Amino acid sequence: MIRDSQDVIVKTLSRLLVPFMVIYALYVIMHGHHSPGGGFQGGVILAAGFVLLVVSHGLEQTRKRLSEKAAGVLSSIGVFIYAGIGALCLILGGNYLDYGKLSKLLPVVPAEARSLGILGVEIGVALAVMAVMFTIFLVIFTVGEFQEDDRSEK
Amino acid sequence: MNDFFLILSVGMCVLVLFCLYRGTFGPGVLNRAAGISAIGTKTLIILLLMGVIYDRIDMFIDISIAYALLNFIGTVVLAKYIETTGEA
Amino acid sequence: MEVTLLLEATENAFRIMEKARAHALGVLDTAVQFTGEQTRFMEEKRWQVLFAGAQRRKTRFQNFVGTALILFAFWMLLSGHFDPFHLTLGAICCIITAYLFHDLLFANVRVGDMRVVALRFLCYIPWLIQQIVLSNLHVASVVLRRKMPINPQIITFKTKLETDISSITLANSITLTPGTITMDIRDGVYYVHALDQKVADDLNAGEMEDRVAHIFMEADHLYVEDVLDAARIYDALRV
Amino acid sequence: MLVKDVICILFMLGSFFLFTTATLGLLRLPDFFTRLHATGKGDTLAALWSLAGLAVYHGFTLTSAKILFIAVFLFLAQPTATHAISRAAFRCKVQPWTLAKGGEK
Repeated sequence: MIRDSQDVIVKTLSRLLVPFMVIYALYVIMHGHHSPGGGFQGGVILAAGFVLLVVSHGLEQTRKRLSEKAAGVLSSIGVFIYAGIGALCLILGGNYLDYGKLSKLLPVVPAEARSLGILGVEIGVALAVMAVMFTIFLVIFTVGEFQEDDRSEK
Repeated sequence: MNDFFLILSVGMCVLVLFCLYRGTFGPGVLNRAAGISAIGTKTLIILLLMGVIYDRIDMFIDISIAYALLNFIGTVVLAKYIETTGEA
Repeated sequence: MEVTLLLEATENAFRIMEKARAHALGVLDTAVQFTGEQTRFMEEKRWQVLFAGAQRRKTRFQNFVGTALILFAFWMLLSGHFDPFHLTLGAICCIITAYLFHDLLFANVRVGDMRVVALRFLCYIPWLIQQIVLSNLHVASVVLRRKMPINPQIITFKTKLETDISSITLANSITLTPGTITMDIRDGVYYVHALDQKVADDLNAGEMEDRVAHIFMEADHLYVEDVLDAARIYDALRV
Repeated sequence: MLVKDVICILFMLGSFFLFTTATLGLLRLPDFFTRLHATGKGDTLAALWSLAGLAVYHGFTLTSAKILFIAVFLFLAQPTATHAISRAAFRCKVQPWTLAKGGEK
């Protein structure tokens, strides 16, 4: 169903645009505590970059960079980071996601530790959201293809 | 100056309503897509005007960049889908 | 009588056998030569593969560094925080992104004449903006009249622009200039939807293609042909 | 009234006029391709002008650099989106409106 797009214009423009889009998404993720945005929005833009790559360059080019298996692993890792930071705060004697307690592990004051903790949680959420959105898009877009892949593997 | 921007954004909202007519009743998918991408561009400008009015343009500009990106990707993906299925 | 016939026959047979031997020797010679060439060719090819691999690795590394630098400049434009923490974060993000997308930004680039291309491109932009303003006034004048003076038609023309950058520059310029939209590009043939007869004639003059070819230093070609009606093109596409 | 305010107001009024004509074109023109003429060109230049007006109003900071980045992005992306969707229509064999068969559709 997905074949390599023969359209020169969309292909070239997305080739030039995708790296900048990914950098913008990472900016939205990393500056979540200064400006609007954060994990969820950044993850969605990141997934949109990969979606543009699928639409313009075809599935093979995208699989070289982020395969379906890697997307599955990344979604689990994202949830693990989020829950892990929360549970770490719980172990250190605070509430769930009580970032101030992280200053016992990191060599910084509690305010700084709170900022770092929020950053880590946002990275985790962004990874999970990106991987899940990408997987959903692939599943919808390649409706007829998965069965053929299964057959060839057997 | 703020009043000027406010009047301008209200006028822009009226234009969005007119585009929404094409987006809702336009015969066929393609006319709807054209109307909706026109709405996207106008929304971008309205967001920036809101930023100027509330004096927080450094915040609203990030939202409008994201909106522009998603509008472009939405149009391209819709075009690809229409082309693949072959029914307009 | 029969003896002479027999002798002739044997002579003929010998001659044929001689010829066959010569042929066989010739074939054998060529075979030997060919295998020799084959081995030499294989050897050369092995070296070529080695060199190409080294070359490719070097190009890839250069692409990686170039992409990372450009993206880091973009990050600094976006971020606005210049303390070491945010700069380090940006460097890590740029390295990850450049590792993932190093082959996208610099595909099909001709090295060496970038400065001239950039200069000519900058000179091209004011002309393009003037054309865009004209096009908007054209659309406004069409829309605001009571009876809209339009006569839409599809025109085709063939171009010989080679690189993809130049062809998208031409296509986007056509889309932005008065009364024309690029509908499709197939094998260098542009299908353009024009709003009326006059803009179609303007496009057929081929000024814009000359300008784009001049920017990207490609041979200037223009042969622009026949204004057709839509039905014939659709017939041709149906095949 | 500063000079930059006057420049900004001029740019914004021009862009509003262009937005209005683009919307009128979207409503009035007879078929899909001709409507794309209105939106694809009108919205691009109108958005560029209002972004330029906002950048002038805001002065020379990092934020106006971001505004110029949006302008460059729109300048590249808007014609591409127009092309993509008109190409989809062309490949789906949507018959364009011509003067000869005026009334129908």
